[in-house]
Amino acid sequence: MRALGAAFQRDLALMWSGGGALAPIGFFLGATMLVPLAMGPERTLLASAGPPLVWIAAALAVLATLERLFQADLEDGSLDQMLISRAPLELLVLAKGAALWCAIGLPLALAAGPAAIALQAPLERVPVIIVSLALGTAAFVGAGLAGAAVTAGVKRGGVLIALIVLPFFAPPIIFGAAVAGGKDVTAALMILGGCALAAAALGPIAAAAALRLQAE
Amino acid sequence: MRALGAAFQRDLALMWSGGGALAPIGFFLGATMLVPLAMGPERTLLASAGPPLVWIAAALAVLATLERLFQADLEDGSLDQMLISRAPLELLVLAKGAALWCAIGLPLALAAGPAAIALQAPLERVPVIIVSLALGTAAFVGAGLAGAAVTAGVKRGGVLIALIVLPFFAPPIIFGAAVAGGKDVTAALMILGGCALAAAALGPIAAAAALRLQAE
Amino acid sequence: MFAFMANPARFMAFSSWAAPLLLAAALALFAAGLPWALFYSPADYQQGETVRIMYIHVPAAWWSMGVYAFMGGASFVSLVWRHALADVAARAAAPVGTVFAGVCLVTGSLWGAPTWGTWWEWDGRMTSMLVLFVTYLGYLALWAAIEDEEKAARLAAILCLAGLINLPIVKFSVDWWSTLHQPASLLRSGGSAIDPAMLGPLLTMAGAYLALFGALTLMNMRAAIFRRRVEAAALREARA
Amino acid sequence: MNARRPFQDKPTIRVEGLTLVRGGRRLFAPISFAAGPGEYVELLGANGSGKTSLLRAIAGFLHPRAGSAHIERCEEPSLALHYVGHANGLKGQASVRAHLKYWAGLFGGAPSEDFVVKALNLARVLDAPCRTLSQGQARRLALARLIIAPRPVWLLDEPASALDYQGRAVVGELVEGHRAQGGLVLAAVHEPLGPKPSQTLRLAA
Amino acid sequence: MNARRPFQDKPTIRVEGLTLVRGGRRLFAPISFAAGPGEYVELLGANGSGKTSLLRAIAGFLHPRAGSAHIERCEEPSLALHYVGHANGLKGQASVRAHLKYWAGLFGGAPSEDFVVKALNLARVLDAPCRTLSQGQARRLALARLIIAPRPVWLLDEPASALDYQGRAVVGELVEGHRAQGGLVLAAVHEPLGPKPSQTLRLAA
Ligand code: HEM
Ligand SMILES: Nc1ncnc2c1ncn2[C@@H]1O[C@H](COP(=O)(O)OP(=O)(O)OP(=O)(O)O)[C@@H](O)[C@H]1O
Ligand SMILES: Nc1ncnc2c1ncn2[C@@H]1O[C@H](COP(=O)(O)OP(=O)(O)OP(=O)(O)O)[C@@H](O)[C@H]1O
Ligand SMILES: [Mg+2]
Ligand SMILES: [Mg+2]
Repeated sequence: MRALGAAFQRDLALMWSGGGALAPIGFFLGATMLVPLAMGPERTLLASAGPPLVWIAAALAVLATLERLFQADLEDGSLDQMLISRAPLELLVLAKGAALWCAIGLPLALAAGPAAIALQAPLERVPVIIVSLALGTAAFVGAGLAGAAVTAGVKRGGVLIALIVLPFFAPPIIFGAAVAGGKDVTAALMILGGCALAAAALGPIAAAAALRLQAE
Repeated sequence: MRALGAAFQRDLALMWSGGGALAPIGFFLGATMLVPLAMGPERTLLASAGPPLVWIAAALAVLATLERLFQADLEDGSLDQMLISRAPLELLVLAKGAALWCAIGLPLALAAGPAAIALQAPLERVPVIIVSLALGTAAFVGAGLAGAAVTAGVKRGGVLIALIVLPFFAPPIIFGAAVAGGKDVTAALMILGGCALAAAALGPIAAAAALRLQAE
Repeated sequence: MFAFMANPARFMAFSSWAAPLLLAAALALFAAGLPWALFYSPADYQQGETVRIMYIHVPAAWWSMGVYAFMGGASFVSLVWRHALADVAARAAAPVGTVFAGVCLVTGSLWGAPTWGTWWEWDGRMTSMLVLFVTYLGYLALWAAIEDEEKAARLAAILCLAGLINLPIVKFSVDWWSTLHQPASLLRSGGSAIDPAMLGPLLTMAGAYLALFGALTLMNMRAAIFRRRVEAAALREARA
Repeated sequence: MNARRPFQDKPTIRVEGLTLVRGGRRLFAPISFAAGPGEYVELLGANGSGKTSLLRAIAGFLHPRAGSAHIERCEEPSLALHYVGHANGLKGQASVRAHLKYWAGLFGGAPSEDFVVKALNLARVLDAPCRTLSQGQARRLALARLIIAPRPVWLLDEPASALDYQGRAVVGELVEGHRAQGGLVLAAVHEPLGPKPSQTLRLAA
Repeated sequence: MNARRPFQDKPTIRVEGLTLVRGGRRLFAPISFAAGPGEYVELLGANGSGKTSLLRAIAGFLHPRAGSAHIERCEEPSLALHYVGHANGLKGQASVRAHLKYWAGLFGGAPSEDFVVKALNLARVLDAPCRTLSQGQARRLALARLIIAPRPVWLLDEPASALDYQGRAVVGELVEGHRAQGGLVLAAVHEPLGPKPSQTLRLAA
């Protein structure tokens, strides 16, 4: 237990060190900014295409942080220490995931409000978009853990990871987009929660299994 | 001269090793596949929203590779060797950029054809989309070099880099989207070429200046 | 300017009276400008009372760009002449510029709600202002991410200069890409050129913003220098 | 100072007919040995002879192609060993103090911070990010794990690398102290650490 | 073997009143020294005393707060020196052979590959990715740069770290050979490399 607390604190601290929460939020604004730049300002188009794109931006923000998630631990030897520590690796990985979500997922969900407005989403739908993104990013992180662990040994694996995890990102994105699009919200939210739970539960287990092999 | 050739070859080889060019293409296709998922299959919507999104995907594919571009060289000591080598750092950085473009930009541009078609872009517009992406990714890489160099010392800088370079991605994306959208193509292409040239010329200089500081 | 500021001591002496003076000026100008703008200036015949937001909005827009230009200059000096105070100045100005840009964005969208019936429209000026805002965020984030002050200063300076090149390009491309934001002619649409009754308060407010910028920047610089001195002292003790 | 209390359990390393294969090549002829409480075993061998691989196999990171390598007679396997490898396991952004805190949590010991810091004289860099540590300072910090949490078995891979004269002396004392409380030390080295080894293993490719 | 041809220029390291500041702390009292052709200078000092920083200042990576550190009397400054630091400068994905090729291009020497490989006995791992090299093998590869391209000045930071007995002997020979052709070697070490130093600098914090 104490080990997990320590792991969580440390990971959170390490993740904040990269520009703090300013960075993910800025990235998010920047990415959503690209959308209309690319699509042109026609409101009708944006209004229908925009809100879902908030989700793509979120997915890519999480993606951007995955490559080094375990690779660094592998190279600098901290992974060895995690392996011989008191706590089971699965839980240590879970702690890392939690830290990642707090450092990236949560800020993203909050930043999604303004972004959605900028992409012409109706005001009243903003809160539900935020909630759905909080759930969605949790699902992303869960899947991301596994993907990052599997590719930890590969240098410049950034794109490779993307390849591997994008399929797992699809379900949350589909339902998340449904929420953002205002289609039957409650159902979609339920399913999103399901995805989040599943990913948070299975991701760490898969990741831990992969990491044990990486340590060879 | 020989030094540059060596640097280029090595960088290219290293970049291919990370999943090869298959990875960027796959990532790219993956990202463009996410779009219909997120926006639903309405053809009309896709037709107008699709091509621009090809550009967003391209921008983010380049982004995903920037974090480790110089950070690795800094940590493993190769940067020191670049500094004491025969060739001026600016040119070595340029070589790296060229390698990155060959490993990511070019494949992306080629992959853009199928992707654009998948997103309902009219066939006859595909070649010009490819050319514009080739130019645009060059501009992305140029700007990316500078961003990557400035943040080379920052661990977990992935999101930070994105935040820093996204504003520089705006102009190419705007004109690129114009091309994809079929607005006055030639003018846009000219300007894209200008952006590419400027980025390719100034990016390495800024990057080299930053790297000299990083070596301290 | 920078030549005069050559040594921190002289700067501290200068700023010790300049900062409060500017602050006072800012307060005075606001005290004059705000009521003038909000109550005694004519309402726009098209937009009615909402036009008064302009007096907050436009100066913010102008100076958010002005501040970045200033930072660009400071960064240039610090890179070329390795001038410590220039670093401090650029760093000190950044938050102010960020806030100005933020104010421009917020007031703009507040203004947009009644006039365009939307909080946000992807029009040229707005977009380029958003880009400027993101650029500011990036600059600050970079500073936040690098512990070693000297290194952070030089790297941020490089970034700032690059951004300086980029901004006009962005503005140009964005305008080319879409122009929906009313041109300067909007104010003329009343018939005459800018109605002096509007120009007066507008310029007053612009002056107020400028004074505020000067005051805040000087204060930030003083704070930064004090902090460095304290650290230096601490280190000397540690060594002794 | 709980790092100083003697161990209840009698740790033993038992290696039997161990064969390791790396990159398709068998590293060394099958090797067998056993080491018990209070022993200090020195592991010698040329570069590339397989010292690190052997240590990692005993730590359980590396799976033997044939034979076995185990740590026996420890009540709580997850509290059996410390591993100090070539890589120090430090994070460049985190301070020295942050690492001590993290390890205290992860391994569950907590001797007074200043003791650790004094023993390894890291006092001056206590709050510096590890990126800025000198090579030897980083190595000292890695060795701090040995003091922070008590473990019966220590697996050390060139523990004295990058250490100055005084640093090597400290390592020698740590090893002696550990033996004295019935601990077991297995160290891969290129020249002797100082303490007189109870066994010497020489790996020949 | 162009690495064996004597140098036309008479390399000199001149350090005058050098003061380095790191993390706000002055590393050592201002230091001055000069070393000329055929010299082997040993740089001693406790961990954290500033050996690496001094070498990096001479290499031009680190800017002195006061004083100066220069390499003089080299026709072509960009061909003046080799720097072998704590970090080996290897890429895990690239093979040993790829590194030799890259450096030959970057530094512009090209002795026969097998000579280099034999001298450092890396033959068996010639095509292995560097990720899989043992610590000592990686160090040997880093030292290969010294042989690949001739440079009048060598700055070596604990060149023998992680090397076995035979490896240290090789380093000793390399240094002797370099002196013999009028080269200049400045090496930071914790215990003597072997060759008798012409000067010894001791850094005290
Ligand atoms: C978030 C939304 C907005 C942003 C980011 C924004 C941005 C800007 C910027 C950057 C300027 C300075 C342009 C220059 O002088 O070169 C400006 C000026 C101005 N804006 Fe906005 N604006 C926004 C919304 C609005 C709205 C909704 C209105 C009125 C309906 C408006 C009216 C004006 C006027 C009248 C000026 C002065 C034009 C001039 O300088 O001659 N703005 N705005
Ligand atoms: N980038 C840096 N920023 C701040 N301080 C640094 C930095 N690099 C080194 N230092 C500090 O400077 C001092 C000297 O470091 P240096 O690496 O030169 O020592 P060294 O003599 O090489 O030690 P070692 O024998 O352990 O290699 C150390 O106290 C270290 O903490
Ligand atoms: N992950 C790996 N894959 C393939 N081969 C490996 C791997 N790791 C090590 N090797 C090879 O196994 C051999 C032994 O490596 P090991 O690190 O155990 O040697 P060592 O005795 O520790 O050497 P040193 O004294 O240099 O540290 C080396 O030839 C190395 O090339
Ligand atoms: Mg080893
Ligand atoms: Mg050193």
